[in-house]
Amino acid sequence: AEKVVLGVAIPAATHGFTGGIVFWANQAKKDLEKAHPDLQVIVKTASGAPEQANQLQDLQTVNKINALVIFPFESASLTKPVAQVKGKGVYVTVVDRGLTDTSAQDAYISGDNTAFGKIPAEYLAKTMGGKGNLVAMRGIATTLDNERMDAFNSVLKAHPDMKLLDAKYANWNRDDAFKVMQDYLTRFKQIDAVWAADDDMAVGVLKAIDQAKRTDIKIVFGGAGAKGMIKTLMDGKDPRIQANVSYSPKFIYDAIKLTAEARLKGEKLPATYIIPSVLITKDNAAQFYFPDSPF
Amino acid sequence: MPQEPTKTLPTAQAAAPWLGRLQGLGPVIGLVLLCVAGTWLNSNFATVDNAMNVLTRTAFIGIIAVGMCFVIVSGGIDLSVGSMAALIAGSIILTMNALAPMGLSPVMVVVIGMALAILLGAAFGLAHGLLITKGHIEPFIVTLGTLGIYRAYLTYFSNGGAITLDNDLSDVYSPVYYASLLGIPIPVLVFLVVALLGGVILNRTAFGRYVQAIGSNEQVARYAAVDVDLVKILTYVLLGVCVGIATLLYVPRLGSATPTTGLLWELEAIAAVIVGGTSFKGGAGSITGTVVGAVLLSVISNILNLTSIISVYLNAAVQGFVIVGVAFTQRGRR
Amino acid sequence: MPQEPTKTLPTAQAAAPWLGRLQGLGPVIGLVLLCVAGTWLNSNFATVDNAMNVLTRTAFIGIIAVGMCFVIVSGGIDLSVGSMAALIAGSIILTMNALAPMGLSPVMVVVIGMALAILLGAAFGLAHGLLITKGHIEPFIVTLGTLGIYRAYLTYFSNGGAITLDNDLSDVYSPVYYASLLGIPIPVLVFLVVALLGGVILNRTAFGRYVQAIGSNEQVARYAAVDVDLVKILTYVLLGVCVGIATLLYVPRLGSATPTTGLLWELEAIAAVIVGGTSFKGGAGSITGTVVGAVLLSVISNILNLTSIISVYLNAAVQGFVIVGVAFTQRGRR
Amino acid sequence: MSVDVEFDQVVKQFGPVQVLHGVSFKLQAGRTVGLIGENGAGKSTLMKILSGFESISSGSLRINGQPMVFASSRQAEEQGIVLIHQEFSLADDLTIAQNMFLGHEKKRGWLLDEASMQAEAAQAIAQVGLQADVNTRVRHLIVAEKQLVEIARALLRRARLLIMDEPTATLTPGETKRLFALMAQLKADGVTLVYISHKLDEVQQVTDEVVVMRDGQFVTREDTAKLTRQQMASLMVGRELANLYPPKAPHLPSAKPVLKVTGLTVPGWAEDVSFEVHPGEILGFAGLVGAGRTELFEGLLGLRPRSAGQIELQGRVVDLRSPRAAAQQGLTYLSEDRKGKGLHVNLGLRENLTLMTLQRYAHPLLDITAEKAALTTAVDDYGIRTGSLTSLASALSGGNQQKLALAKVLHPNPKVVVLDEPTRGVDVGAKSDIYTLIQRLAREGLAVIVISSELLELIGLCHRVVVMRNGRLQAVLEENQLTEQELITHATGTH
Ligand SMILES: Nc1ncnc2c1ncn2[C@@H]1O[C@H](COP(=O)(O)OP(=O)(O)OP(=O)(O)O)[C@@H](O)[C@H]1O
Ligand SMILES: Nc1ncnc2c1ncn2[C@@H]1O[C@H](COP(=O)(O)OP(=O)(O)OP(=O)(O)O)[C@@H](O)[C@H]1O
Ligand SMILES: [Mg+2]
Ligand SMILES: [Mg+2]
Repeated sequence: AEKVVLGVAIPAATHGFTGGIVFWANQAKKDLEKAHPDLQVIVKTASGAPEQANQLQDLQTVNKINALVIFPFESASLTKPVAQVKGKGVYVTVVDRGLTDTSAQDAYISGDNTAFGKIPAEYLAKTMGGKGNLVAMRGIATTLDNERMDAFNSVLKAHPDMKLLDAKYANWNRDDAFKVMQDYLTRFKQIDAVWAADDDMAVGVLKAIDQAKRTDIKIVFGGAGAKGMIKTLMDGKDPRIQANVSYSPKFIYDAIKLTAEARLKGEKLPATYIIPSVLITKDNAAQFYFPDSPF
Repeated sequence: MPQEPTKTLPTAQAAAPWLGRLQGLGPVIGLVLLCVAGTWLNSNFATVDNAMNVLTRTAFIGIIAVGMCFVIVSGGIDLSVGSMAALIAGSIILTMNALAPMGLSPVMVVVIGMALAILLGAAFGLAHGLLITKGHIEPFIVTLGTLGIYRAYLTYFSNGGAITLDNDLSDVYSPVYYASLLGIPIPVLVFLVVALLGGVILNRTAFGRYVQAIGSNEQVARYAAVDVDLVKILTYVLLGVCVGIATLLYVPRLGSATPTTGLLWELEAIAAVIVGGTSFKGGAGSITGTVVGAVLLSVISNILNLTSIISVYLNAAVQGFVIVGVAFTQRGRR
Repeated sequence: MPQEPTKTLPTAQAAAPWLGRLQGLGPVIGLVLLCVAGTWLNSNFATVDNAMNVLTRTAFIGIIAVGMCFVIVSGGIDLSVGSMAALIAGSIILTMNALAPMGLSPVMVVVIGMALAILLGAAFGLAHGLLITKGHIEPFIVTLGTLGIYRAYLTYFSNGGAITLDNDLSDVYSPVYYASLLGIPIPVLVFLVVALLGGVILNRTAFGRYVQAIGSNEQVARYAAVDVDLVKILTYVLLGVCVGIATLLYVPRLGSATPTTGLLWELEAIAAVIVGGTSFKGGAGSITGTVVGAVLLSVISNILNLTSIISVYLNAAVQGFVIVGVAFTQRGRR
Repeated sequence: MSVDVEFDQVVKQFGPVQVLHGVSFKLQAGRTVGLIGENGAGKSTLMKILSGFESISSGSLRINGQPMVFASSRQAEEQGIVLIHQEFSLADDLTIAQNMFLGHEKKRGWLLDEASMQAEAAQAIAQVGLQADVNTRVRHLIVAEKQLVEIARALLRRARLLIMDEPTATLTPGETKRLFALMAQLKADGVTLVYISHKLDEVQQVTDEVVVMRDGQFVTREDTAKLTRQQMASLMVGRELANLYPPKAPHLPSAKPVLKVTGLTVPGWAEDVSFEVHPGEILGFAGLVGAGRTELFEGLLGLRPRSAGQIELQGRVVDLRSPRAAAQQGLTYLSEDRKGKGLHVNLGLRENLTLMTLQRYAHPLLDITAEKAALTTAVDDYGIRTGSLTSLASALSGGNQQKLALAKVLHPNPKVVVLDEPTRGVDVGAKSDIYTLIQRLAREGLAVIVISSELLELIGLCHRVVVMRNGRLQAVLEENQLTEQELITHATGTH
């Protein structure tokens, strides 16, 4: 078969989740290149949309890739650059953040951002009996963050007694989450649960609550299933950590593997493949625990 | 005192420019070395396609850096250019999208959008200039403030997500970025023109001379009948216009503006200027150096993209080492 | 000609310090106004708890800003402090984790970690100082380079994820951040001590005097037989030590270092110094102003967190307006 | 305890430019030596080498018979050698006291002993006759005050060899007299003094012997008593000098005033000052340090706020808000503060020369060739000695910088020019050239206002002299009234 040169374009490791992405991409490169001598995998990380567009160009013109797996930094911004690459005959698999024009891709593999917002909201509604005070953390202003927030809000609409007191940006960053939570605690005397929306942010939230010695918060719901949080959940070490929602960066590994193996055989992938986000609780936590991953 | 003029004159004249030229070559030498390394690491580096790719993507930062060079030479600084670019991009996309259904031809709409980009840039620059000169506020503070303001308004307009150009407009607009003239991509041509103009303005016009005089010693310039405030304001307007031009080239590339558009461009633009041999303290600077600096910075990341010898985590470290290394080759310039 | 001296001199002299003091009050007035606004917007603002929260979280940036003040007054700049803090945090956590199983008492391990933080800070500062003075490279370039280098190495060490302190060490270490002495949190106390020391060093020691002289006119300082290179190196070392101290207070807070640790701290620290009334050009500066500047910046975001009157998207805009506004109250200082 | 110095074949090169070509002579301990020579002769350079501010390229320096190489000024100071710089070396952001002790701070333990430094500084500035608070920032001082601070600072160092490079260039007779008294006292204490000046009368008055330098070479030494001023001048210049002051241009009283100032008040500095100047007239301004002459004109130019007054230029009432507006109306101003306000020392000669007239060279691109031609002409006209036409202004000697500054403000062909201390630090030969030039320009119809602390210069040059005291106009003296006595008594208010 024809030699496959597979480019992988992903965001640079700036927080836990993207750290995991980079880890799993490199892991895939290692495993797959060993298994398939006809395969070359080239991993590129970008710290912004324009940089990622540059990398696509470089992968195409210079590295002469014939397959691409891209985790777009931004959906809208990368649609055109990806379309350009596809136009040159490269097989394109888009991961996680869908392009605004689906004709620019051959296959789409993604996590489920709607579920990422919906599952926590439903879980909180259920365990809190449909009422109580909530605060939420937001990530960095992006379409993805909006999708999650909208999904969360839409569930809350059905539960008028669940009050979302405020939702501020904490940039998927532990420190910012710590500060925002401190100020929430100053401001709101009764908080029943926190939707931290990301396990990195959950770390900061927990520390802030501990510091204030507040006992009113019964649940802190993170997200994405970082290994530290999963471990805590498995061991039942923190009563506030009762559940999580899966959104494993490992899907980049799967996407690379699926694409590489399909291309080596000259096959195509199904147009869309959604890796479902599921609720993680103590019972199924072990399934989501990857001690070797940095995330 | 004509009787005994300057006997050392010939030697001095011969030597000084030569020495100056050698030192000015610091970044050029750095760039050449990098290109050699690039070719050695990946034979595809030295292709026309790759060169054009690199130059095209340098165009944005490069054009902004040309404007930044004026501001820095005059003794100022502008931290807001990245946010300004983002806000301009957002604003013109919104405007074009709003105009599209009003019966204007798409070409007309795009032209209006492009003109608006330049106008907005000039207006923002004017605001900076006025706050700095008439408001007597440090440029660092003014532009640190507007950095936050511009980006916040973009985030607000985009509701935290992306502002995307309508598809048919996008098709009309996209040649501005993707087309070539005589084999040279439009952004590269524009970059070239801006750099040439910048060089001429800085070195061959009264305004450029005033900019240098002000950066060298503002007080002396004032006593020498230079309208210091006006010249300073104009440097910021000029930079704003450059940001506008860069943005109008940028929009057709990605067709959207998001809260992360233009993030850290200010650092890249300032770095291009300083790596190009202009002093952070103002007074003297070179547009050629700035252009070389901008190209050098994108060549570094281009080479990193072309090779995989180094852990992806360490990309930034390689860039850091190269920047310091290049600076070292031209050390002790002042 | 002693018989009739200069009649205007006394007035001029009497006026100057008084005026100077009034202008120096700019940031203080800004801070007071903000606090009034804060109290009015949310009654919880003016509580001891909230004040302590704000001061504690200001401590990191504040401590770094004190060191940054020296560097800026001497005419330099350091863009790398945020990355440096991150790398120091990562390094000491890795070291402590490695030492823990070797039979040392946890307290001992933590003490070693803390000492290492300061040592590393000093070493990084020394490297900057040497590159700048002996290598004759612009501070902007040196620290732009190391900014990338430090953060890249942290990312490399952490594999892009988090480096987390062992749990039992964390328990031993955490009082350094969370404990209080006489009702005042340790970080606030340390901040106070650092600021006081900084003030004394800048205004009451020969070193501080040299720092000001160099920033005001390097050539003059050199003529006055000041060891300019040594003093400059020491300012960077001092800043490095401040970063080390800030980091050793920071680590017990979350017990981890990630690639986002310390992101943009450099901008915040520089902004604190400049908002506090120190000139970006060097020569003169105030530690009190710097402290007020740092507190002011965190009060702004504290108030924004305590209220919801403004769209979250516009937070940065509010900060921008307040920064420019405060600067306006103290305009024309030089 | 005094210091004995011997220069042996001292050579100094700045890059390719050699400025000292093997200078050899001895300075005897305990004597006061006048060091004279044209601008750019190498006086300052030689003295910077002696005091450790510049390195020696080749040759040697012996102190009390011992060969010495100073790596820094501190090492020279350890030998008791102290230099008062021709160009100020004060940090603007520091106070008088802080500057005076910079690098030599007094400490109590780790901390600075501010109180005792301030006390000593206050004493030292009182000694030189400066009445100011030692906590004033140097930024707020006028040039003469800065000069006094420089002198006072040197006194604090307890020098055994004190070199003064043009210490009186900006001082008025009063301060100068006081300085001479101080020098006499130092000499009596056994201090060796080197006195560099272009004011030959002063050299004659205070020195025991004179050393002449020309073109980086030692020319001769002679007992001062054996030389007339005329001879000194000829030795310096290497040719016979005609009268220093050329004949005055004929005064045209009939012409309408080109500048008429009525009731000008610059708050805090000058009050209700009225005067006028006619085309072809040279109008002097005399006064003591602090009389407010500089500030009056800075107010006139809009550099300081004016509270009252009317300005008429060429018959039209104008509102000058900046030097730019003034230049457009045909009025230019040469500042007394060469480094701070007069010249861009970090820019080239050409850029400096044409800065005020760039419009003339912009079509719209600057005609660099024409600029170069203008520089060549100016270098000839004003006798600017430079190693290279492409060098920076900072590479010029003090006097040559002054000539360049002068050339710059005259380059726009103004109708009225205000020259504040125009010959500060300029050698006699060049001075006479400048005077000739001023007379020529006056003959061509230029109105010249000369602010000067050198009374003889005002007398030799001007048609009329305005005397100011404490910010007020004290008297206007006509040509036939111009004597030193008359000027001094009006300036001090003892008329
Ligand atoms: N840093 C420098 N670089 C190049 N040339 C210099 C430098 N400093 C001085 N020169 C040159 O050295 C020569 C001697 O200068 P110096 O200052 O010693 O003259 P001077 O005798 O003190 O003159 P003046 O009476 O005008 O003060 C001048 O021609 C000057 O241009
Ligand atoms: N910025 C300032 N702050 C305080 N006092 C000042 C300032 N500038 C000048 N002065 C004082 O104002 C007075 C007038 O100074 P001015 O420079 O006008 O004198 P002058 O007549 O020009 O003297 P010179 O002969 O030195 O030119 C002096 O007493 C001086 O000390
Ligand atoms: Mg001299
Ligand atoms: Mg004066």
